[in-house]
Amino acid sequence: MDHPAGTKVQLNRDHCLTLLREMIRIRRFEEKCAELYTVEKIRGFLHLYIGQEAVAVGVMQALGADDAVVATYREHGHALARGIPATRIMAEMFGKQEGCSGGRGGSMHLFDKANRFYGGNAIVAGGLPLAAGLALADQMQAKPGVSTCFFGEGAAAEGEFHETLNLAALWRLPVLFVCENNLYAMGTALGLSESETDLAAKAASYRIASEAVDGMNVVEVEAAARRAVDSIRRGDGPRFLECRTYRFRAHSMFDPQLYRDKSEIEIWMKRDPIVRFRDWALKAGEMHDADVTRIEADVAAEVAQAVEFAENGTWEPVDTLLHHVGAESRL
Amino acid sequence: MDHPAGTKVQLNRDHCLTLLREMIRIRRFEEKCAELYTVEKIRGFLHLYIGQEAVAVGVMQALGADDAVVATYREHGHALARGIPATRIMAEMFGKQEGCSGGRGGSMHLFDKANRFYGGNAIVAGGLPLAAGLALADQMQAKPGVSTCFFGEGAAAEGEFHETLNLAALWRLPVLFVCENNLYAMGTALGLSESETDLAAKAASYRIASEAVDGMNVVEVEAAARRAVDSIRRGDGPRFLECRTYRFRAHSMFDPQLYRDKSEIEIWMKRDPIVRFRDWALKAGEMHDADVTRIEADVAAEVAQAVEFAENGTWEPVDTLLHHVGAESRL
Amino acid sequence: MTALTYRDAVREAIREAMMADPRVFLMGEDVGRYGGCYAVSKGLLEEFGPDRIRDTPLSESAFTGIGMGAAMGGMRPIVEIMTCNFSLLALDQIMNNAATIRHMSGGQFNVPVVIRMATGGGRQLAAQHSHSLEGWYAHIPGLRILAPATVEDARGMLGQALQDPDPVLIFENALLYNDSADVPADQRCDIDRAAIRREGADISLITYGGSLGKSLEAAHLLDAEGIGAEVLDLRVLRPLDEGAILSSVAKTRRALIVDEGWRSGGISAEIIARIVDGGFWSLDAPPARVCSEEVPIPYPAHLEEAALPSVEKIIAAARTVMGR
Amino acid sequence: MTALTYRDAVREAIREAMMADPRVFLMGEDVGRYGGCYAVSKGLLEEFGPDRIRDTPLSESAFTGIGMGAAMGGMRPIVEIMTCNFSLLALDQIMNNAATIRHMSGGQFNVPVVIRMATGGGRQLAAQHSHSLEGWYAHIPGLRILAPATVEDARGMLGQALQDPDPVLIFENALLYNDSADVPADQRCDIDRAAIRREGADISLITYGGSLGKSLEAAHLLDAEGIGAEVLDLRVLRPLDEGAILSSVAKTRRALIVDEGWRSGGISAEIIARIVDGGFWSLDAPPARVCSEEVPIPYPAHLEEAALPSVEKIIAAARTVMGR
Ligand SMILES: Cc1ncc(C[n+]2csc(CCOP(=O)(O)OP(=O)(O)O)c2C)c(N)n1
Ligand SMILES: Cc1ncc(C[n+]2csc(CCOP(=O)(O)OP(=O)(O)O)c2C)c(N)n1
Ligand SMILES: [Mg+2]
Ligand SMILES: [Mg+2]
Repeated sequence: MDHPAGTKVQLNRDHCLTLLREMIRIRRFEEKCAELYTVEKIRGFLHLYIGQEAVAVGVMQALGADDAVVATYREHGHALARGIPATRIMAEMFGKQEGCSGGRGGSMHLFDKANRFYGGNAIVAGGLPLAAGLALADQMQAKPGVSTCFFGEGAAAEGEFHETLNLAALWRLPVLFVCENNLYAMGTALGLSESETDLAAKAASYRIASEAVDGMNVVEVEAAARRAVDSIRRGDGPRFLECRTYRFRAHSMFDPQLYRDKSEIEIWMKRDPIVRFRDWALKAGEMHDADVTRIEADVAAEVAQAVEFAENGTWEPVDTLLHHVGAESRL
Repeated sequence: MDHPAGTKVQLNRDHCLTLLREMIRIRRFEEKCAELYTVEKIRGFLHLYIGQEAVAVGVMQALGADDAVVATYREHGHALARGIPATRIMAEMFGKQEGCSGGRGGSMHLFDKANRFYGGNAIVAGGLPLAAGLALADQMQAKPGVSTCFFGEGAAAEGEFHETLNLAALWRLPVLFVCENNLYAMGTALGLSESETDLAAKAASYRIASEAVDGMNVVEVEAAARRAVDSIRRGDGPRFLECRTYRFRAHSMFDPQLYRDKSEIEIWMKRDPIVRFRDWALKAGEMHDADVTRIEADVAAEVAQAVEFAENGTWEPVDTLLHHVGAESRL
Repeated sequence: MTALTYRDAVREAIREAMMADPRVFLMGEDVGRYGGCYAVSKGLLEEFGPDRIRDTPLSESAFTGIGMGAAMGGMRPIVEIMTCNFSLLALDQIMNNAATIRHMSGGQFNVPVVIRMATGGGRQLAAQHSHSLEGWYAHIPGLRILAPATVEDARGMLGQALQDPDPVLIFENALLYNDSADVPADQRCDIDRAAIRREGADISLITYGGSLGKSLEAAHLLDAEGIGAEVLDLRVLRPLDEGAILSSVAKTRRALIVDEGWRSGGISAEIIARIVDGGFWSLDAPPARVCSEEVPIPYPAHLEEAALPSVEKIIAAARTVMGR
Repeated sequence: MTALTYRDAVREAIREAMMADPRVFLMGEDVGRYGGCYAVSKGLLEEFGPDRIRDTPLSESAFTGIGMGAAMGGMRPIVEIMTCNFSLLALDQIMNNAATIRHMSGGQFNVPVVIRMATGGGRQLAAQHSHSLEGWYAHIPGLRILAPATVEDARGMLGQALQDPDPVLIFENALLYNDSADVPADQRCDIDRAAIRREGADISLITYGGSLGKSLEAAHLLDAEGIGAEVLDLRVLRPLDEGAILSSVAKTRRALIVDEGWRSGGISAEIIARIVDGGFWSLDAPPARVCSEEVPIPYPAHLEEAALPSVEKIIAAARTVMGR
């Protein structure tokens, strides 16, 4: 993790290039995933993050190596932005041994110890207690870490959301709840699942300070995440960050999207976080067309290399099927 | 059920006598239960309601025969106030066939179809979804019923509380949530279990209108319950009523009460809902000493009769052990 | 006779029940606008409206309990839990309420709710999305557990379940949704008995749900080896149709259980225990079983396949039981 | 040697672990100020303070998951779920996370959490407070399930469980808390093997937890009838010590399982399946079982007694297995 933690966004050229590159990495990586899914290299469920890149990238800027990250089944972007090599993520999507979860997890279960990346959890809201527990461990061991938990707005209806927010606030745990409000949980619009659609009001009901930001604006996300992480590290207890965003693609590869209009998608696509940030940075003179071209070229190479790595990866032999159920030492 | 529903408390002599009698019935019934527990006529867990009588009695005044009631394991008071005969409740506590649950349920599982009394639920917060479901059935069938759910403040930490309040508000279900805040969940004080101890603020976070009342004042409880029920019947959706109360006895018969001071109990006992209401009514001239004496005598007779009924009750034969697992018609 | 997919059969069953009885409604995550996560309920929202096709929030415990409460209040709800993997969140309501209220109330109240959910592995959905829990649920007194393995049962069981005065859980193996078959127009269906799907004299393959197809295929191949395999589809996992199990085994004197649940403590063990209890002296060999390996289901196809029952494993195990 | 109650033994085990390892802490409902709902943790709050003896709100799912997260974060939490009846609320965390994270992460992460809970009936607590779910939990790969039946195991198993790199669930039958016995000061304890609690040549009574005492008493009475009953205490319900089961039955050629879980689909069935699989040809009679009747536990003493295993039922079943 080479993202220096600190309280303010330093919008210099280097940082702008980083933000753009990270978002483009996610976008191109996932575009490739969608392709690979149609040719059945990637199987199972595949949930694309396209459209939401600014959230993972913005928040990760505020985190350091000691912080823990817990994400959902829609976590390729978080894994990439957290620093897990694209090669190992792609190999995981292929189910190869060289994958970041040894091939056992697939798209929904990316894990990486080196980056304190605790999944890839495919039960909605199931990751929240884990994140709070990681935070409790840090608190009890007087470690400085902030545990960051990403989840969709759909998770707010689950009992585990309620129980965890209460406990986190009660015990002042160093945990950052990042709610990626993309307006839909599969096909269910927020207004059909919540009597109170203002998620910040929900957080407030646990006495958790919250902020809602434009999740299509990477700088705004980063700034808010830095404020939140800073406050948490000072010992002020958990924070809640709502990022208002949108997924451009279907929920998963099986979704005919009966529940939303094309026009709504188009409106949101005009706010594409990558295009917006790139155009701003170009205009502001923080980068030039050549930079963008170079980033695209680098990323294309990185993705190609990831695919090659995955293709060249090996299948775990069937004999070891029963591994990873318990510690080998206990067999 | 002979409690006429309506929006205002009619504090005439008759009604005052009813309120006092109902509270005294609960008190004396339970004092007898405690005695019977020590001689092992009543077994299992026994959770006394003593101190909280004003809540059940006050709320029940606002309900009619078509309304449904869901309560917890601390439900003798609710069962009595709802109109289940003391005889059948006591027989249930003894485990006799003549009990209101046929003897199968015991103290924690009083049920009565005639009074739409749906338990006696011993899983904390487990009754909330049931109450919301009963309300949904009424709503879908365009029936006028209000489903009333009693629970302790400890239930507010459970995920089912959160999920149910949200759904009830989202679907505008005709359900009245009555939270009996007696400050402790077993030995855990509210401040040790909730980051936000204002329960009304919790309800508000689901956009549920709420009111907090002195749960030691039966008239205040009744008035608030009538307002709430009235609003629900008008179709305004669920309401939340917090009744601030106190249990004078231990959580159950096994509790050494290490977690609270005697002095705290004493302070609350000065606010005894029965004494307070009786003294007020006497002073206001709504009743006379002779009325109180007569009520006490009637209740003593009723309790004695209940015990006799229970004593004379019969044990279900062991051959029918497997009854009531599924419909007999399906065996 | 009409050719239907398993998916369409479930949808038709829901439609028919909703048309016949105004008390019936469907509730669950994404049953409405999304059209059902397996497209089972596609079109029903348009047909019946949002009051009777109710999208719910992600609140498995509450909406399952609400379905139960509504059932007690006079409705006949069909609660859809998207998959059995998520049903763990509703298990308190199911075990502590649905399964006990009749009993605790001394028979005064019953809970005529139907809870449907998808089950099973085989689609590379990995460890949290591949459970087969129907056999495990069958441990709980007070519930009836159905596992429709054929299009006909997918079409017929739901209506019967809605007639039942007590809670019925229906587990639909998600791999079956695309199966297609002719279904007689006015079929009769029970939710009490197992069904012999193939007769045979040498060994009983006892199975249900997603493993029926594999067992039939194995039986077909075993035939070529001169092994006559009878295939018994349990259909109802609770209460088990012990009579059917015992009479098949009384005939064949050999049994192999095929079950997608994990081996230890699965319903496969219960079937063996019943056979041993009721037919020990007539057995020519110990009953055996082919189950899922005791591992959370892995993502890669080859490992998942190795973890689940397969035609090859069934054949190999059948040969062993036959002493070949 | 010190005489201890089972309750004190658990408390001593917690104390010892907390003194030996600063990473160990206890969390659960009413473990602190109340002193534990079975008084197991009484005094520990005063000794270790509220940071390490943590009262939790009524939030079974969250605090169990938090315990698991804390375990991954380097702590060694003991999560107390008051009783197994309430553990259903935490089952998603247990089955979908605790049991799968090692696997899903390809072995990178492990969850060294210990989850304790009371279990069992026999105290007239009726249908929602009398479950015996330990055998049912034993179906889940990735968990180790312990059932200490003796004061010595109550004293010894917890420390071993805390050494285990994977999630361990300990089920304490609440009727045992008042049992008292001498416990050797520096006992050694494993959490892998079953233990023969009484030798016998004629029949194996295979049991665990709250049914051990009943089985021993039955064995004693059977002795007078000339039936030598061996009593095997399983101790560990997952993974089962199959070797111990098979070698006892190889000797006695007859088996009776005594299990407080419901009969159908209980761990009793699994034990029978293992015996049949590994020892079919050496059996002189079909293995039998005494389990709880398939009914939610009723409140009245006589019905509850009739629903649970009893010494009389064990004796009667043993006679049947012996052909008497
Ligand atoms: C407990 C649970 N219930 C249902 C599902 C099926 N499911 C997977 S994703 C999803 C929608 C979640 O929406 P949201 O939390 O908003 O996240 P998003 O997919 O929008 O990123 C559902 C219903 C699940 N995985 N877990
Ligand atoms: C889900 C669940 N967890 C734990 C318990 C054990 N328990 C029974 S009552 C109780 C305290 C409940 O407190 P509260 O809701 O405030 O109600 P009160 O007893 O004060 O009336 C607890 C922890 C339970 N019955 N159900
Ligand atoms: Mg969403
Ligand atoms: Mg309370």
